[in-house]
Amino acid sequence: AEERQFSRSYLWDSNAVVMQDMTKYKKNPPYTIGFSNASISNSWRVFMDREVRAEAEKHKDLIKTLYVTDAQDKPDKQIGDTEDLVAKGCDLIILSAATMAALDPIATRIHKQGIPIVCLDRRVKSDNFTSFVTASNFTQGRMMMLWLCQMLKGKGNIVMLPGMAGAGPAEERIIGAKEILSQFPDVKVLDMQYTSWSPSEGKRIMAAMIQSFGNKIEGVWCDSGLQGSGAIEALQEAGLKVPITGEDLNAYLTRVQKYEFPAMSIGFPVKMGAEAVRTSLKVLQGIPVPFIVNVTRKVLTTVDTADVKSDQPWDTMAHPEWPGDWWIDNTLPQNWLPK
Amino acid sequence: MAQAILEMKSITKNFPGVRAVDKVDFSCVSGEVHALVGENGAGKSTLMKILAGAYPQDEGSIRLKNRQIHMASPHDAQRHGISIIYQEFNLIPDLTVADNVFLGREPKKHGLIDKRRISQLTEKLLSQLDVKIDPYERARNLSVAEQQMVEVAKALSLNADIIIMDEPSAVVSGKELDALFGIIRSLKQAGKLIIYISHRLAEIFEIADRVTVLKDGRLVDTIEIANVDKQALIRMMVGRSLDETFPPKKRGPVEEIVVLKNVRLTTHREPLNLTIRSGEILGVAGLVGSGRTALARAIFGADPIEEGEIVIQGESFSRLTPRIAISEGIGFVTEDRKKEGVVHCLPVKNNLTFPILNRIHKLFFVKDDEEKAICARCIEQFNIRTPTLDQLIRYLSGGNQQKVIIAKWINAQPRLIIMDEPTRGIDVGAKAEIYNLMRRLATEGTGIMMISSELPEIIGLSDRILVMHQGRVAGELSPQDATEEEILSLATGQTKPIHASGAGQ
Amino acid sequence: MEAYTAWTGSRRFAFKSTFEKYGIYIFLIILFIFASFVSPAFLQPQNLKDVLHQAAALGIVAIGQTFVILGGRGGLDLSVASVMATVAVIIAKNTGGQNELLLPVALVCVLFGLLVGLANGLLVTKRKVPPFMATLGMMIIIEGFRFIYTKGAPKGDFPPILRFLGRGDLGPIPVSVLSLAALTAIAVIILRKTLFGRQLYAVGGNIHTAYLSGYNADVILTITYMASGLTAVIAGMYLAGWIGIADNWVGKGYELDSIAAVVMGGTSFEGGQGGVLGTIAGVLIIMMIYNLILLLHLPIQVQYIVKGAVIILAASFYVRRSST
Amino acid sequence: MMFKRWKEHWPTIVVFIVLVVLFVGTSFVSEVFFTGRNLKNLLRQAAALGIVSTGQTFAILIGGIDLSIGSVVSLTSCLTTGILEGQGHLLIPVICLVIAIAVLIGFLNGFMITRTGVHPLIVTLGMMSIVQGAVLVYTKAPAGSIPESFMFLAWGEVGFLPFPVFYFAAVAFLGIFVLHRTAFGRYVYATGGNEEVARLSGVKTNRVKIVVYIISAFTAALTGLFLASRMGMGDPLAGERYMLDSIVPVLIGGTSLTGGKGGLVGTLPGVFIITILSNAMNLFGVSSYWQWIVQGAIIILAVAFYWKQK
Ligand SMILES: Nc1ncnc2c1ncn2[C@@H]1O[C@H](COP(=O)(O)OP(=O)(O)OP(=O)(O)O)[C@@H](O)[C@H]1O
Ligand SMILES: Nc1ncnc2c1ncn2[C@@H]1O[C@H](COP(=O)(O)OP(=O)(O)OP(=O)(O)O)[C@@H](O)[C@H]1O
Ligand SMILES: [Mg+2]
Ligand SMILES: [Mg+2]
Repeated sequence: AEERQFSRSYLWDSNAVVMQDMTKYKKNPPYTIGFSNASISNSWRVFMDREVRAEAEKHKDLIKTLYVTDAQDKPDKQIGDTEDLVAKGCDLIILSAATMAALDPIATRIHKQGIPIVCLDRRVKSDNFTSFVTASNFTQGRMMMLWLCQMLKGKGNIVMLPGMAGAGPAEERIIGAKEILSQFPDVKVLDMQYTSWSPSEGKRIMAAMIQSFGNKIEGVWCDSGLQGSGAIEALQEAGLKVPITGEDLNAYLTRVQKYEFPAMSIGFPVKMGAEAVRTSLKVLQGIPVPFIVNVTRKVLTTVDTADVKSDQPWDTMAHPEWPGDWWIDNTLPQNWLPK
Repeated sequence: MAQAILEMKSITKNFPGVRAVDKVDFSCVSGEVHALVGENGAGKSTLMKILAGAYPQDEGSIRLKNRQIHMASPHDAQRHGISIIYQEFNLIPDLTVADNVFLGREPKKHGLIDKRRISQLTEKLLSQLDVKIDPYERARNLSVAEQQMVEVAKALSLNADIIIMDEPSAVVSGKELDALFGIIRSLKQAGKLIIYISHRLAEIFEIADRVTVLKDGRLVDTIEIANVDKQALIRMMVGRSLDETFPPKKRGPVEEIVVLKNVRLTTHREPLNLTIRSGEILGVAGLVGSGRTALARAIFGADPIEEGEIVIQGESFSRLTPRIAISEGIGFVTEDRKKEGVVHCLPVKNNLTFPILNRIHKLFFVKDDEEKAICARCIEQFNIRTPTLDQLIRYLSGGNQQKVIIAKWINAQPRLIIMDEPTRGIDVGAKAEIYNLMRRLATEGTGIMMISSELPEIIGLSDRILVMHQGRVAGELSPQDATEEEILSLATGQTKPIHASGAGQ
Repeated sequence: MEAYTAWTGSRRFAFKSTFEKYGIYIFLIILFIFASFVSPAFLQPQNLKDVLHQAAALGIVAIGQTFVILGGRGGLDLSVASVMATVAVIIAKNTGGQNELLLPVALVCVLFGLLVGLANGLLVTKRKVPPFMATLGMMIIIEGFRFIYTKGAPKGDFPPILRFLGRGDLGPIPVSVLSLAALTAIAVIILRKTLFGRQLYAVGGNIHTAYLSGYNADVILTITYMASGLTAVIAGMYLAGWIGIADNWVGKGYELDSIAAVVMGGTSFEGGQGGVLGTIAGVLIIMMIYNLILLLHLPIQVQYIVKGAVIILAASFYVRRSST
Repeated sequence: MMFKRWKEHWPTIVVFIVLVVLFVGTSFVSEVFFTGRNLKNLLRQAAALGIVSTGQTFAILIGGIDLSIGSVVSLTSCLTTGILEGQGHLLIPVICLVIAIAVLIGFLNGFMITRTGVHPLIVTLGMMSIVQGAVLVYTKAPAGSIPESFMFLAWGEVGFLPFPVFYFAAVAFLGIFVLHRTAFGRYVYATGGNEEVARLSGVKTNRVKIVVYIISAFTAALTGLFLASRMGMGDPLAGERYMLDSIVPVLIGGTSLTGGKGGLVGTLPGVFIITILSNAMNLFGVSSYWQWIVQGAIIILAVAFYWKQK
């Protein structure tokens, strides 16, 4: 099949820079900011949580207090947490929603009360918030699939290992991936199974897929480095060296390096936490901010394709001496890294 | 003979490994007290449970007032006017007495429970029975005898035509028993049918009109009570004639084993002083709730004592546990077989070796062969009826379960064995075996403390008799000159305490 | 002897009770045959090995769980998964991938597991906390401390020996399966042949009788919780070795899966009945189902449905219809 | 006599005392706690947990347990929003439909428990798995929407009070009424106290059990509806937490896992104790890991406290 050309701008969100007037939120410092976090039950969320806190500490002169709540992945609890934060008189709420829908009514209410809300990582369903700091999941799905399809020269069999059934980001990444797939009629998806973003599930499911498809598998699409790190081990144990996708999770990066797999990674960067704090400060100072803030992200490949090129060499990001659970594309100062 | 109101035809019921009831015909007329007797495991309770809708029969039919009926549930039986007092206790511990009595048939007002009416009716029923129990009391706080009387009230509250009583007298005595008999007579007068099961043959002769005998699940015969005497009845039950006299009293070497010094039980106020000796049978009599069980449990360390000390073979203890008691050579046959006696989900074999397990092991391992040998010997020696050693004990009849329990303690070769109501619910045949066994043990030098509510047993078997009243020793008698009246008057607190030789020192 | 013959009356129940006793194994065999018919990939040695690899960790946890459930009175241990994950992060952090450090760190983990078990046991026996609550609370507490310990992002690496234990083979057989077999054998012997095993069955069957037979029920039950803590530690090590990544959620879901396996294997919550072999059969069934669903390319959500149905179905083999 | 009664109700009284102490204590320490706004939050937060725990109380009272509650909550919330898709005229039929489905699940739980004799923990665990799988097959990600009118259930206010308070109060009141005033309530206690005895007394225990599991699934459906209204969207994982969370207030409230003892009068303060604790820890800014540890400790301590009482 012929190789198709894609312009990179197609992959990124186009409506990113709609600046909005923030004068109505202008306030004199110091500020009290509330951060309602969906959970810190995995290392990605821990890093993001730390990005928020570290950035707030950098702006100690402006931010008097930062209240942080953790909803332990319970949308219902997060609604209550957010209410609690408002009750404590926060000037602005940073909201990393457990689910888009669950937090929508409460966000809407707070928004209507005139308290600015900055969504982080996951937004709420309606547009009733001030700004949304994120990196697009659709983009991520598209980018990963594009690389994979181009690696296969537009023809071949792949398996898809998305994240958790029932979770929004996982679905969005699948949608992105399928958009690209529809452009490559000769790439066949042999099977798609959810992995709960767990390394062990990733390994278990990959192993079973190897059993049922064997050499037919020519590429593996993982929407995250978590299951990717498990899947890559199953592939390595079976001696199947096929292209695989993932994120900037150190375990994934280092295993790719160690086992010498053709791989790509696109970070869903934890540094968006810091960006959210900076955006919040702008809001409270009355400086215009975009409605959607797309955080820049690093793309890594071991092999470049026509449209997906590595931003920097793989080896500069993979750090075998660091913990596997670290997210490399971060802006945390040394003393804030979880040690 | 009047027309039979109840006819059970060719009833059969199988349980795993056992045919509990085998083609039994059973018929009764109204206005009679019909006794049902037989050895343990003869199938009496099973037959009655079928009649009460608790089990479906495998074969056979039931006719009531000339109509074929089908009993699908206890509820059906109640609708047909059959009520039953079960052999096992039958109250919900956390409901009140009143709620228990009317459970399943609550009087209602506007669709809601009429609490006031329930307690009024209960009070009335209980006063008929001549017992004072608060209808609002939770059942768990009642003594065994009180619970039994509540059961009777529950059975009466149905206003049924047929009332089945499965060993109601096993746990009541004295005044309560008289009240119960009074009620039975007046029910009979009112034309009701009472089916009465008991192992106490004297009661049968006192109250029954006709008697049906079962043996090994089969019908032996149904006859007028007037046409039979005790010996004949026993012959029908056990298939041979039985000498119901007690074994001759012969003591073994007598020495002090356990001495209680100012022991105060948690359940009672007054301190107790008494001495238990080896080589003799100490009978402990008293009314229900007089503290006999509490005393036994204290000596065995099953419940802690409030103050005082227990001296076992010279060594003094203020905090005993069963573990220590066993190592000091004490055994304890409890009164509640189901709750504290057997482990119903385990085989006979395991049940036989509980107290001696730590004697037949090497390193950490139980010596299988030795265990099997011991068990086989027990089965032989105590005539325990079980298909194999690996049969689960819950499939054995009550009497055989009791034999297993006694056997397991004798296996431990104790210096003192406490037996709390050892013959409760045991048939005459097994009873005689147990009596002989106890005497043999005593002669061989084991001490035996026997708690019993059956006065003939106390008098006939004991070498010394202790009578308890409200937690204290009301007196000590010697069996030669003790009469039932004397024991009763001590037990009811009508006579001043007697300090006889053995007690206290 | 006469007594024996008189009581062998009806044999009708023999079949039924045999069926009850061996039902789970029959089920396992049927499932195995079914699986090999519907999916050609199932019988491939590598696939069977994969299944066994995964069964090993669950099987090891389930052994300890069997002990706890045998003790009766609603005993169960919900804290096992939490212990497993904690062990994984402790080993990763403290060995830093060095073989020499594995033994001392593993010993610390064993101590940790025993302590958790001891705490569970004391809560259940001395404070009379229902096991469900005691171990649930313990599970949440350990989670909290684990996250404080790792700060949410576990670090470190697993020593090669541990990785070998978790995913290596000795000849054709996975090391972890050999370990599972060895532990099963030990457990069977403990339960059937030793004093402790016999006392455990007695305590589970009727705690009053056991007490009056001079057994220290509290000690025995506490030991079962400690056994469960210990097996959770071992299972955590094998699972960590198999995945090779210090994940904060190693073993998630194993608490309920292990309980399901135990009950499917014929050990009842009333205690005093059942054993370890049935449990292992239950574990294999659960793992085969997981595997089969993937091999048949069913969506993985179906796994939940099938697992639920099989749990209920298998457990109902054992239970006599109560009244009819 | 009077003293004896008191002693019997001691555990319940203690729960109330703990609640009051917690409430008064937090009001003193935190100035925002005792504000109208925060109290309204508190009540709204308590509603969902309160309603599921009511159903769970019934299940635990008969000596059972219902682990499928959580997935039924997820199922009903997803079905409601998924079918409604914002169409107001479908509201009533959809509510009826999801309740009917929950009742069916409850019936199946009860039916299997009574028919097979398998322990309720296992049956409902299996059912949990089945229903959760079904929800995920039906909808893989949070989806659907609700009409504006349906928002009232979770967000509306009547006078000063949020509407959920009335919703919760109605369920709780009905529960207490059924337990203590009707013959069925008596049978629930009897079945939990000693099933065989209850059966032999003519109580249709199997029927009682089935109805109890229907009740617990029904309250799960009510919670699912509430969450659908509160979140505006069905979330296939929303109910997961209630599997274990619903049990905690019941046991803190003094209902024994062996059944037959306790009741809603203890569960309700239990619900508020948990809600206030979580609220207070947020207000004090307790780090979330420590919040976990406190939660775990509370579960153990609360229960350790009474079980020693006996
Ligand atoms: N639920 C049961 N399961 C199995 N076997 C049973 C069951 N109930 C009774 N049996 C057996 O059926 C037989 C008859 O028992 P049943 O209780 O009817 O005897 P019984 O005449 O009432 O004896 P007892 O005088 O000891 O009360 C016994 O062998 C007993 O072991
Ligand atoms: N654990 C306990 N707590 C409170 N009271 C108790 C306890 N055990 C027994 N009692 C009460 O103590 C009294 C003595 O009971 P005990 O069982 O010792 O009497 P008993 O003479 O053996 O009677 P029974 O014939 O019922 O065995 C009874 O009133 C009983 O209700
Ligand atoms: Mg009987
Ligand atoms: Mg007694």
